[in-house]
Amino acid sequence: TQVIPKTESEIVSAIDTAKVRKTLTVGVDNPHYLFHHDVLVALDRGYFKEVGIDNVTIVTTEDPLPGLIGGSLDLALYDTDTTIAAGVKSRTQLRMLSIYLGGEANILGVRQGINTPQDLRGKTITGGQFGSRNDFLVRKLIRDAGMNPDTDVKIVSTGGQSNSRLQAILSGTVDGAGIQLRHKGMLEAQGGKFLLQETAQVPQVGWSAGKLLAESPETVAAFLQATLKARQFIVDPQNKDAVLNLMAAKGFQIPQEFKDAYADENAPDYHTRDGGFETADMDKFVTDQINFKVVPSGTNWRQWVDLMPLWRAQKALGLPLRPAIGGFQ
Amino acid sequence: MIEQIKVSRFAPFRNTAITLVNLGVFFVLWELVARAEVINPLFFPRITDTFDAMYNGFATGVIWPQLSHSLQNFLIGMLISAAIGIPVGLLMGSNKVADVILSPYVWAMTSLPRVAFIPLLILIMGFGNAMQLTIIVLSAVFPIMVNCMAGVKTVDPSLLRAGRAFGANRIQMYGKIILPFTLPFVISGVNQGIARGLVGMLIGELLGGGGEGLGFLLDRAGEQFDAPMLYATLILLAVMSVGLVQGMRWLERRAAPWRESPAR
Amino acid sequence: MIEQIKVSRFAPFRNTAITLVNLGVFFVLWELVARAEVINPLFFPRITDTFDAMYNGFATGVIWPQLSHSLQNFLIGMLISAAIGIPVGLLMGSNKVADVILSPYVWAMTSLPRVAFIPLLILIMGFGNAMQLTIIVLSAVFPIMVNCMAGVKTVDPSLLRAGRAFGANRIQMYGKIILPFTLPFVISGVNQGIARGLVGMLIGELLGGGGEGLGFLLDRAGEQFDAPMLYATLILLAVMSVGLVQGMRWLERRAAPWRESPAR
Amino acid sequence: MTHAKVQVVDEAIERADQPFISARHVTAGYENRRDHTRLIALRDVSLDVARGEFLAIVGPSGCGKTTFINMIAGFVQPLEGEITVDGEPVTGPGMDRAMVFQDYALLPWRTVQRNIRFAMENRRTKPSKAEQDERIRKAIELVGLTGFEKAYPHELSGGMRQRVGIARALVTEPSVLLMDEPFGAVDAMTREAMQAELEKIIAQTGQTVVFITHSIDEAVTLGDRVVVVSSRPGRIKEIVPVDLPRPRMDSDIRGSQRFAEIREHIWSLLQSEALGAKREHS
Amino acid sequence: MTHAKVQVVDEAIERADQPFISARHVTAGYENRRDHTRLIALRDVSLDVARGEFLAIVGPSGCGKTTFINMIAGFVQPLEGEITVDGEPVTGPGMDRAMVFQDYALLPWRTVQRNIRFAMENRRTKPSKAEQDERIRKAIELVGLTGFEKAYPHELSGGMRQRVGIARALVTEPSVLLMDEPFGAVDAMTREAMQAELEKIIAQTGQTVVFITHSIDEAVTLGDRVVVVSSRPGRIKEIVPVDLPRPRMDSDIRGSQRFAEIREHIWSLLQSEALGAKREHS
Ligand SMILES: Nc1ncnc2c1ncn2[C@@H]1O[C@H](COP(=O)(O)OP(=O)(O)OP(=O)(O)O)[C@@H](O)[C@H]1O
Ligand SMILES: Nc1ncnc2c1ncn2[C@@H]1O[C@H](COP(=O)(O)OP(=O)(O)OP(=O)(O)O)[C@@H](O)[C@H]1O
Ligand SMILES: [Mg+2]
Ligand SMILES: [Mg+2]
Repeated sequence: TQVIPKTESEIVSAIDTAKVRKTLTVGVDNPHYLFHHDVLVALDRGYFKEVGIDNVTIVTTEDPLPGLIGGSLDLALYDTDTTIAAGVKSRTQLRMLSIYLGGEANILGVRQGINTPQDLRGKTITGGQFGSRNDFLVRKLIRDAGMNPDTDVKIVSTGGQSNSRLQAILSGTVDGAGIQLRHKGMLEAQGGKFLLQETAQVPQVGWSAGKLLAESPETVAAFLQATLKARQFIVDPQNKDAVLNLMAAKGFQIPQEFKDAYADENAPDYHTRDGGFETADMDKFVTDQINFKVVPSGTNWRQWVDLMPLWRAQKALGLPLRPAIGGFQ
Repeated sequence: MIEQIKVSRFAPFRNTAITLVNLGVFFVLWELVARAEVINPLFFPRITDTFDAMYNGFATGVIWPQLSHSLQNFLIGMLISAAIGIPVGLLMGSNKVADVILSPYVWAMTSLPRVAFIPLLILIMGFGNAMQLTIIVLSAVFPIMVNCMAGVKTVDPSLLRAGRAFGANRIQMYGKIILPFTLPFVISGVNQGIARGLVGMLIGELLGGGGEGLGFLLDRAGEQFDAPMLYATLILLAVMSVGLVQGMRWLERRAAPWRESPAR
Repeated sequence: MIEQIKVSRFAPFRNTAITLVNLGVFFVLWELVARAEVINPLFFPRITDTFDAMYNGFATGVIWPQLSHSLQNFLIGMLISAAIGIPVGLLMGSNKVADVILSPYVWAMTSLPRVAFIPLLILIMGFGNAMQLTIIVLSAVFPIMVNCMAGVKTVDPSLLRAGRAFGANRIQMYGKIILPFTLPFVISGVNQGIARGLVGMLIGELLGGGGEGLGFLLDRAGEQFDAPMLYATLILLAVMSVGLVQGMRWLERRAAPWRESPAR
Repeated sequence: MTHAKVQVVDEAIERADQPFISARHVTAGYENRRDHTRLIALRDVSLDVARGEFLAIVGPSGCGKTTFINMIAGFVQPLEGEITVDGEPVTGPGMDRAMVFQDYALLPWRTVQRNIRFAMENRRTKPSKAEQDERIRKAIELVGLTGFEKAYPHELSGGMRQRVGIARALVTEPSVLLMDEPFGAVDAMTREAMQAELEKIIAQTGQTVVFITHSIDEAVTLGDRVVVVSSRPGRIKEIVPVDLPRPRMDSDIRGSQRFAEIREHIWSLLQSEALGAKREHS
Repeated sequence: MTHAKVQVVDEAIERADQPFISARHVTAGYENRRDHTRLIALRDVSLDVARGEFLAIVGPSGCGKTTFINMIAGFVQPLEGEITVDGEPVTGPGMDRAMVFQDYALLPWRTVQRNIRFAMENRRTKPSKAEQDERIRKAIELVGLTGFEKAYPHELSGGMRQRVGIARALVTEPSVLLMDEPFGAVDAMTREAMQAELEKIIAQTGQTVVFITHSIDEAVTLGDRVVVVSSRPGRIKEIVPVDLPRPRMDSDIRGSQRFAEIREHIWSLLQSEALGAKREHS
């Protein structure tokens, strides 16, 4: 059970580097450079050294949870809802620490020739696997556009991630699909466009930790502080080239379309700048996900987050505490 | 002189008995390991919970439609695979030129991951059952082919001569000499095909747009961290596969009683 | 009376010639289809672009480290698989009880999708090479096993008697009678193992977190919609598989010159 | 095929005095691809067999007898020379010739009955099912395997297997019977009984028989002529005509003076060839 | 194992007058699982073979000769009764007994040389490589296959294959030689030469031989006693002692009156059994 501080002054921002583990292995689920750059920038700019961490190894894996639970990963950047669910079901001390992607761009991309929502009637659309959140979101977009997703369009179930769905649009096997922001350029290059777009504050992806939190809370705090500091560097538009060059040097081949999306992707309402979130957004998100049966019903997400390390990092970087302490007492 | 012998009425059940004890022990061990939580229950549920999930799945009608969809597709896919794979494999085995020309493609297709072909397949065939069937066939047909091909090379040349001496034409040679001789290879190939076809079936159901079948069930269980349901589905798949394979072996025994010599 | 015969010096190259023409035609057709853009180039690049990507990949050192990582892992994995699969398979084939007890697990493991085991494996083994090797072995060992198992049943009982009559002990029986007799099954099993092991290797590299290997290359190419690179990787995989399989067939011919009877 | 047959019947009349089976300067051998050598099994063999003749072949083990009969059957092509049957060069097996194989070559997955049926079922114009059954029954009775119709080859003794092979060859009544040591694995008594049956059958059907045997007695008992082949590479050492009246089996001919003489003659011819299977290098 | 052997040697002296191989009320048969029947091949056979004796067995095809020799070899267990060799019940094959198989049972993946070596290489205490090579060379020469050391079985004629099987059995000089129609596929002359060799060898080594043959002449020429077996289910019809002096091969004994008498006697015994292989139902 976590100790919630009463006031900000109770929070110790300084890191006791003697208690910090020197090396860490962290997992991310996406090979896209956006999911690596906080850590790599922090490494490159020496932010980790400042807090006593010598090296951080990144493992890219579609599902970092077994690694996190098994102990081969110290921290993981992964879906908030899934992590909470895994925490509940695995009966381990798995906790969400901070939020990485706080905005959800719900986008329906369509192929060339579809210009208005009405053009979608009778067309084939996918949001991913039936019953998934993405599927739900696409249906919501259709509904919000004034159509009935069950009768006016034909929705099919597909596997894979956003890029599979983009592929499906480009190849013409579907006429529209829910896709990610970073695919905008590529879709437009092939004559398609973003037909429907909604953004919402959804704390969908963030850092989490398991054993490490119990064994060395100091290390967790140090990690968050260093990566959050890197985040401040990354979101400064002036540093775009420096970051992209660094990532290229690390072996990422970044297509022009992705480079062009840099500003959008790193916009504050999408790529959370302070690692925090609004409790109301989290309430809604978790409730949604309980409906999708991803999160077990009756889950109180507050038991599965540990915000102390985040608060310490925010305080150390001079950022306002978010979420506010008040919501947790 | 012929005597009637009595076979113990329980003899045929010996294997069943061993199997029951065997699986019993396995499941008990499973339960014990799961209860000890040596492995996190998120990834390794109790077998009791798993059977519970299976029972509920059937009781609430969640499983049956998916199972029946999968089973039907799978059987059709396997029939097509056998119908293509066996003759082509036998041909490749007996015809050097066919072998040299087809081999590279067959082996490439056998070893490339099926997932890599899905986008192309969807592109060409769209969503729907045809595409799922195609994946099953593409998965199962090559193992059958390569085993048949390997088998033909073992055919006793004496028997080929006997076949030719007694006027068997090309097709009769295949049907009456080569196929019976290679039967163990063919069956083993079909069994390998069953194994790979099942995986192909799952991939097709996962990526193929239908939102139906055991693959869909598996994916959803994974998504929802429903380990008991996930394992329940895996067990169903295993039962399906082992059942079909045993069926093939039974068929082989029926088709080749001459192999049951007392020497073994 | 023995005469020396002359074999045309070009005879051994006949197959090579056929293969070259064969692949040449294949690639030209590919190029034509791609140029006609019958299929979206995003999914079906020109073969010239593909070879370009491959050439560049090697020239810039992008491919080689990954290829070497994969190749090394794969060969080790295959050696382990053969070392386990062949003896266990032969045992299952000759020992009824071993068969009845192990069969369900072996067949279940042969047909369950390897992806399903990845979380459990990562949980237990963490990331790293051990885990990737394990996936390769888990993929390759069962096809080898089941083919060996099927093969043993075909061994000529006369030869088993000869073996026993001349004092072969159990191990010698396996090594000197059963294995040579079942060699075609074993080789075919290993070839099936190669095919499945390759897929296992990719899965391990894809999901195993190494960020290395052809699987990683494939994944990245897919992510970046780099169709030429994707197909270049697939071609490399195909070459790897076909090369290994041909190697096995060559080995089989060396090991079993007695099968090359002029009757065939 | 049917057309060709009609022709054969027509021409048969004209060619009655022509040899039915004819080998002209035939040399045969086997290539060894491992060390690029060729083993010559038979060298420059010329031989004619008349229609309806019973030709026995004797010779040391490994001298090329099976190779020769395989050439008539169409399994092996001569390296040099030509073999014709009824005027046509042999290019492959044909339904006019049936063979009893030295190694039996039974289909292990077929019962005795179905192995014998195999000889009939592949023809384009085949006897009715009832006719087939009847013929099979007779053939099985002939070789003394009644009661074993449904047994598989692996359930039979060596001699019983060999007899299935004989029944299979006899059941179609082919115009040429090629028999490669057909009675090698049966006991003396059964052998005699089967020799008698064979003699009776061919007296009725007028079949042409090429018969390899290791028993000089058998060769003399059954053959119109006995070909004595020398050690490898096999050459014809002598063709011994057997001028004994038929039927020979039921009579006392085998006790006769002439029989003993012929036998002695062949014996002495072979004497010099025995154990001559050493591999010669040329 | 070694211990047991020492014992055998010790006891051998005491047991010199005991039968070496002994069958007591042996019944043997094969189960047919398809129709749940059992075919009785041999019924109630009792027989003793003395140490160093040459026992020939003749009988109609399918009467159970191979089954009997397989029991001595330890491949087949009797349904009733017991077989002992040197006082020990036979429970499986042993290195004291070597067999020439009716179907040769050569390993197709081994050359002639390596097939013969197979008989020696599995022993715990085996001859040195040089000694092995020498023995193999001699055995190959003995059976007249010099020049074919490196040939594979499929490159040999039927008779040549059979001789490889003989060489393989002889090469280890086992105390019991079980020979199932060993000369069935070789020509008359080779057969004689090999009979002579065999007689010479066993005169030197004192081996005990159980020898199945279809040739009555051969049985009388080689055997100390000839067992005549009746049609299936095989029973011992008579055991005919052959009271002819040795060596028989090089002498004119086969032209002698006594030889002819014994031969006639066995012949008449068999006469009533010929083609008696009909399946009897009891
Ligand atoms: N398939 C083969 N490959 C190579 N050599 C062969 C093959 N078949 C036979 N030979 C060789 O050809 C020669 C003649 O063989 P063939 O079988 O014709 O002899 P045979 O007269 O029938 O002998 P036997 O009486 O022992 O059956 C032998 O030296 C044998 O080694
Ligand atoms: N494996 C088997 N399964 C069933 N029946 C068998 C088997 N082996 C032999 N028999 C039967 O047993 C009987 C005796 O066979 P066996 O081989 O002992 O005869 P044999 O005296 O050696 O004959 P031959 O002289 O023809 O070799 C035969 O009727 C045969 O059908
Ligand atoms: Mg021959
Ligand atoms: Mg026998």
